[in-house]
Amino acid sequence: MPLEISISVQAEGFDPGAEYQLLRSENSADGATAMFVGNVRDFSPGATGDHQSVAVLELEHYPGMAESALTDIARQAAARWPLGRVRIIHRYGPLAAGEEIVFVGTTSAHRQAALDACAFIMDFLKSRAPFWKKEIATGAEEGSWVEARSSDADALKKW
Amino acid sequence: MPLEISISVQAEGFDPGAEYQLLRSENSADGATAMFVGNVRDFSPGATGDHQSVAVLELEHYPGMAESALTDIARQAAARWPLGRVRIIHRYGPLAAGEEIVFVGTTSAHRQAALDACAFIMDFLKSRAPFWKKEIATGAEEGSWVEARSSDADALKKW
Amino acid sequence: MIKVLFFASLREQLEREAVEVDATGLTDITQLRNRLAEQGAVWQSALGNDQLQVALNQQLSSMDAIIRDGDEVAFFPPVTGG
Amino acid sequence: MIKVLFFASLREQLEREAVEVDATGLTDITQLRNRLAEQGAVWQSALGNDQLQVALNQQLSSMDAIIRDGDEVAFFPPVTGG
Repeated sequence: MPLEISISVQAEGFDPGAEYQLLRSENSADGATAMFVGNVRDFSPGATGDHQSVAVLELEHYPGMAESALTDIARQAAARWPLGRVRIIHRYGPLAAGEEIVFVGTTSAHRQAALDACAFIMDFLKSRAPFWKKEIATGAEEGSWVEARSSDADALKKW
Repeated sequence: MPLEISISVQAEGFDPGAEYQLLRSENSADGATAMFVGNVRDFSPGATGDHQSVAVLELEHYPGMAESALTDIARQAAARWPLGRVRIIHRYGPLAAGEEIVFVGTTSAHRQAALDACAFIMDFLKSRAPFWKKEIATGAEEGSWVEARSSDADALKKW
Repeated sequence: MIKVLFFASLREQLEREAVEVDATGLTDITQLRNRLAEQGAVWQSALGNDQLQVALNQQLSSMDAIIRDGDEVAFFPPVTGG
Repeated sequence: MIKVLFFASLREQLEREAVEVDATGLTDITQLRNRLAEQGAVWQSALGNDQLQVALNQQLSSMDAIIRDGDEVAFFPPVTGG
């Protein structure tokens, strides 16, 4: 099957079950499907170790670059592993606790290719795709920008 | 959240979208969900490099041990990574091309934990859970047992 | 008695899913395997495979595991699920 | 002109999403950054952050990348999506 890459940067929600069906549709040559979904957590580890309830996550993005960065990452994954389909969805705008933020789905004839590609895409997305999270705690007016974590930059070194 | 492990060994099909919803239900502490689905491929690479169409896959299992082996693997994963939920489904009996065989879903507060645990479970399931596949080609009466691959045994070494 | 199960290609070769074996004089799984192999060429061949796997009471085991009356032992080829 | 964009905390600190800068005399992104920083203490502080990231024409870039009239340059803090 020729490689199919599909990228969406969108405000609307998505349904991981429907995405799974699209990854599988007319794709019985690929026996392996790996998926990752990131959701808004309702607790955020504070810098001082305390936990604050997050009411809303505000996701800012760089329109245009967000799509092209995700496409680049998908292509890099497809150059490293024999993938059939790659699907990436990333939302922007205000998101409530529990809502889906990101979806990465990969299909391959080989389970390790599908799983590694899925992990690779998430690692690069975390450090290379232009999205920024602001957490707005319950009852707060002002939000606070999420700090980038050095563990995310370190995660790229294993690839 | 206390660890929740759920294992099913069943003849019936399953719906990965519904499994995703169960993994997420009342679980907003875990922002990361990783899933793997294995499906029956319609082509099987033959030993001589030719490709034969697979009409039916017959999955034999060791009742009782199958459930306990999968539970052990899930517990090993939960001992290594901070997981919230682990869900494993493995089917047995006759399966047509394209049908789901196996589902592994993991949730965690950390994406790498969820993804690594999902890959770990699949690797150990492939080499340690008592299931055996027989491929029955289109038009054939007799099936042939799938040979275990040394790459699957090798996959355990990385953990 | 020891309950002995066979799966997949082993079950087909031996044309049976299970046998009961008297535990008298059997200390470990290797001895059980040898006693079964004495039953003929098909048994010798099926159980002589160096890829043969074994489970004792539904846990993956090794051939030198000690067995007792009432145990369940299963022989099978390398697993291929997933 | 060079179109300069700011995102996230940088956009908030500078209280603007974009500015247009005359490309005359500017060879690379560092020079553009220095010229913007001259506009006051807030600019100096926001653009002086050593974690500052930059994209040139919507591709992640380095501060020594050459720029030309018509380019789009974006400054932003480390990304935190996913």
